Amino acid sequence: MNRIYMDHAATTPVRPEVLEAMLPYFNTEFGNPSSVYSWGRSARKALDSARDLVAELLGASASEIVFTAGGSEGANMAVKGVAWADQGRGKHIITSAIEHHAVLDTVLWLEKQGFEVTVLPVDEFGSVSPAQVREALRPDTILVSIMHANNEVGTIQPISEIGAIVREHGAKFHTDAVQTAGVLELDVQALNVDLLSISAHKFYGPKGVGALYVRKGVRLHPLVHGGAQEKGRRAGTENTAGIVGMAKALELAQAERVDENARLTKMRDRLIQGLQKIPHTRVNGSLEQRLPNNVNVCFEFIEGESMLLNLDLRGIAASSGSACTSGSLDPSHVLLAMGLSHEIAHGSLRLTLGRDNTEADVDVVLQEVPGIVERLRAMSPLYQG
Amino acid sequence: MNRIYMDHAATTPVRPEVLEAMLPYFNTEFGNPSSVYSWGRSARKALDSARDLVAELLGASASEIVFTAGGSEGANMAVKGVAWADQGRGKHIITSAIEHHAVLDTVLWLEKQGFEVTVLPVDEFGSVSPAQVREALRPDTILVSIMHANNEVGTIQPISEIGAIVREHGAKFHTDAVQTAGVLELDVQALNVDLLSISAHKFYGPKGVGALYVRKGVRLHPLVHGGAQEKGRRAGTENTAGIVGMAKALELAQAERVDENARLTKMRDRLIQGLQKIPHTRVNGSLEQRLPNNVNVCFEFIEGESMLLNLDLRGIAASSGSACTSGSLDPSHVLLAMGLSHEIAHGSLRLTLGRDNTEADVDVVLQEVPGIVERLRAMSPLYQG
Amino acid sequence: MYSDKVMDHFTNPRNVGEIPDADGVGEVGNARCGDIMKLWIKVENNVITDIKFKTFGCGAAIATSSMITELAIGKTVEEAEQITNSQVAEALEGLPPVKMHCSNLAAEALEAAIEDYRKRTANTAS
Amino acid sequence: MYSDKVMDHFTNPRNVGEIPDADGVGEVGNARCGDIMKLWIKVENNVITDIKFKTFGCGAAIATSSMITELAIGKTVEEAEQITNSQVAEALEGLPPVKMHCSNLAAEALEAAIEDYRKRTANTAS
Ligand SMILES: Cc1ncc(COP(=O)(O)O)c(C=O)c1O
Ligand SMILES: Cc1ncc(COP(=O)(O)O)c(C=O)c1O
Repeated sequence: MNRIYMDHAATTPVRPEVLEAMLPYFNTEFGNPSSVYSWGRSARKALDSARDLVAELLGASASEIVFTAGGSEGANMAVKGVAWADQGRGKHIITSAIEHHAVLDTVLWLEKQGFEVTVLPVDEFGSVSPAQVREALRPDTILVSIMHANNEVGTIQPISEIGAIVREHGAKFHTDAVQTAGVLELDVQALNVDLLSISAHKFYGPKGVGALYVRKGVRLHPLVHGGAQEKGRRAGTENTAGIVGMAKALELAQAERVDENARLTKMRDRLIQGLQKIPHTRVNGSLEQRLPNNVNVCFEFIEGESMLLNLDLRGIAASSGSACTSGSLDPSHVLLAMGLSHEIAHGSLRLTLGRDNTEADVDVVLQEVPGIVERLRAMSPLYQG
Repeated sequence: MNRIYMDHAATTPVRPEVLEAMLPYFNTEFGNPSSVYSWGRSARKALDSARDLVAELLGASASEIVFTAGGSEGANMAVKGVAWADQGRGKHIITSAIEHHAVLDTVLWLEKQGFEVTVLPVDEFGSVSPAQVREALRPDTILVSIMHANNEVGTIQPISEIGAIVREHGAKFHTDAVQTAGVLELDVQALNVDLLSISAHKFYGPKGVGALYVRKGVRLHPLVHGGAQEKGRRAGTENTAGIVGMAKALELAQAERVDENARLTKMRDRLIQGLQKIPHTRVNGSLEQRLPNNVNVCFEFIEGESMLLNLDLRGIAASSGSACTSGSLDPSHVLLAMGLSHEIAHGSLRLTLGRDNTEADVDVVLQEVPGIVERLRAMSPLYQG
Repeated sequence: MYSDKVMDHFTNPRNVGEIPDADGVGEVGNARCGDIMKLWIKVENNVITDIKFKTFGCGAAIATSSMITELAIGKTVEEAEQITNSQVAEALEGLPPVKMHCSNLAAEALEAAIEDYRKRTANTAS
Repeated sequence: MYSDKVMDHFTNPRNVGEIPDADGVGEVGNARCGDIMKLWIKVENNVITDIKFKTFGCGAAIATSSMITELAIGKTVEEAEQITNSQVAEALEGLPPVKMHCSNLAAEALEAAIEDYRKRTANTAS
């Protein structure tokens, strides 16, 4: 059976070029970058080049890049780091209802520790409104965290506009760009952000490595205290191989993104159009402000996991809600925030395209899904035929 | 020039067997372990096996193992995690003056956030005394963190004894076992610890991955909030390749450690004896309770970095103080805590042996060091001949 | 994640459907939790002679529904009532911990159907 | 980490040693910070004709000591006084940021030696 992977928003395979770039740093150039001797110095050089490259790709300068262990750490570091550093100025934080749990749970934890939190609602397409951000800002607001594009429904947020509003007010602005790195143009100047987090495994780099952009002058308490690595902003012996891999992966993705996005958008739209032909189907998210690889639909009367299992039996890897929360009993907080009922939110299917997908894969999916939906509906006590 | 690496306490190369075990998880078995489809399930299986293996090697059960991004994160997670979870019971924390900065800086940060901290002194050999721990315990003590063996001078602490005292009192006990994993027997039951942190790159595993043992029933606030990974104790898509590599590396190290330690101890003792012949030389740390691979000496009247550079020019990689703090202007806090003067502490040399070292390497080092010391002393205004 | 037995019942669920002239019908769960089970039973001489289900839910919910119909058919009402959720889980060669609640649900659906049957017979008897 | 020039001056430091009958001696730094520099100068007709140093310190400390002796020799006392730490760092083709203070130290040591020389000549003059 030909296996089709359509869950690139969950994770991506490491590209061969990336793995090749990483290999020397496992056991040849393995030195600790903090050491003075030659092994250490060559590791340091690799780190420096990777930092320069990532900085350049984000429109930042090298000293503004902090390497992390992934998107969750980056978001935690940004949100907690600013909250702790600026709590003398105020204790109010603004975020949105459709953030990834890495931001949402962090903010809710801070709320329990004495911060005040405003969670902004979204419209039916999953968009945060800049006007609502403006209204929510208070004199004691120190931080706003709004994601660049949503991982479930693919809606792209008006980050640049929100950033300008937040800057005018004087609070710090973080965006979780985990889903957009390597896909959209990421220019921290144009985006008007103070902090931006990315995760390598979402753009064909290795798992367990990421980066946080921290604008010069933005104060941050470290999440991980200890050694002087990353200018004291994040302790721990640097994952040289992973960092080198991330830089390479981001470079490749940014170089190819325009052509690749065109290819993905075509497949995405064909999938959306094809799936919409199934009765009682709803497309989730914005059709205009949408990631080029994201398809998210709800088939009424059926539940997501049973659909995924059926797809898996046919060799198709997809997701329902986000992979991180699967295993939980709650339906997607994103779909609920967009106003869907629990019943419908439970029946979501997310297909996220990537480098390895072809139009033939789209054909297979469009061929398989209607039968699965029909079969599950026939089994559903909610479906009246 | 034949290069000799004698800085295994800073980091180690990834063993070929370990790299081989990791490779499939970069681009074949690359799925997100949280996903339901087959790619995700095989990643999940690999994670589960790695967790079982690490648990078994530590005498723990699988649910007590949390995967981290390294030793610093593990220490931060243990110390902050318990502090936040137990602050309702008390706000007093005990640690020692010779801890790695990952513990020390974390505790000092918590102090600024309103916790009370006792930093225990050590004796001239760098040992923490169980009696002093007992005296320092107060009704509001919630956590004690004492490292298993020191990374600079190699002194092994009486963890089991300290653990029994802390347990009797009812506080939680964390040990930073980053330097002992793969070297000493690590049995969390025998050690009487509640939390124990390790880091893969110190035992021939990859950088950027580690594990934290958390005894069943010990409550912990997460350091990284977000997804449900690691049973909600540490969010972030799992670094499957790294975790698989760590488990393999620990397994190999534990299997070989008795023979390897005998080999290393012989080389270590020959180095210590040989270097002691240089006049005005002091051996740091305990000669009895010492890691089998650690040599640490101070040559009076000269400074460490200039010695390291000279050694590097002769192809020998060594360290002075710890790699993490090199670049800083302060001498080792460990040597100062052991009562050395600033002047002498600046002149320390650490040689840490490993798998790739041979007796021939020891010969080269013993041949090169005396000349370097002599040359630098001739240049030193402190040396009177 | 799921045992072969679960996957077997998931891919080939036994006794799917409705019984229009059922003697008892039970429905448990709600869309909020993501699982709804509906069970129809036919009872003759106190023995469950036919049983059908419809389920909205995850793989485990479908498999436990299917399994409980197999366990219940041919049993007396009293015997069927004794079927516990752990028996359902066991018969499926185990369920992942997060899915154990689904076996609960199946047992409850059967109970509800039997209760409905009892109520109906009590009504006709009186 | 270090430029080739730094490594050159570190491995082959110029003018190491003492001048027993020096006209001025300067010592700066302390063991606490890990750097101590001592500089001896010989002055003839207001020109620095000989200069020697001894340094306890890191690679940068040794290289900056060596470099400042090269920069100072042959210069008049007034010219030598004008040597700034950034000139020392520049002459070494740069220093890592954490090591910039070492070039400070070298300039200060030369200043101290010149001051000592001035004091001595003032004493003999009076
Ligand atoms: C004793 C000790 N604890 C903690 C650490 C930190 O480990 P990592 O660099 O993997 O974060 C180290 C090594 O740097 C160490 O030697
Ligand atoms: C939008 C978003 N933010 C954060 C994360 C967390 O990234 P990681 O799993 O690398 O920690 C993810 C992916 O899981 C994501 O999609």
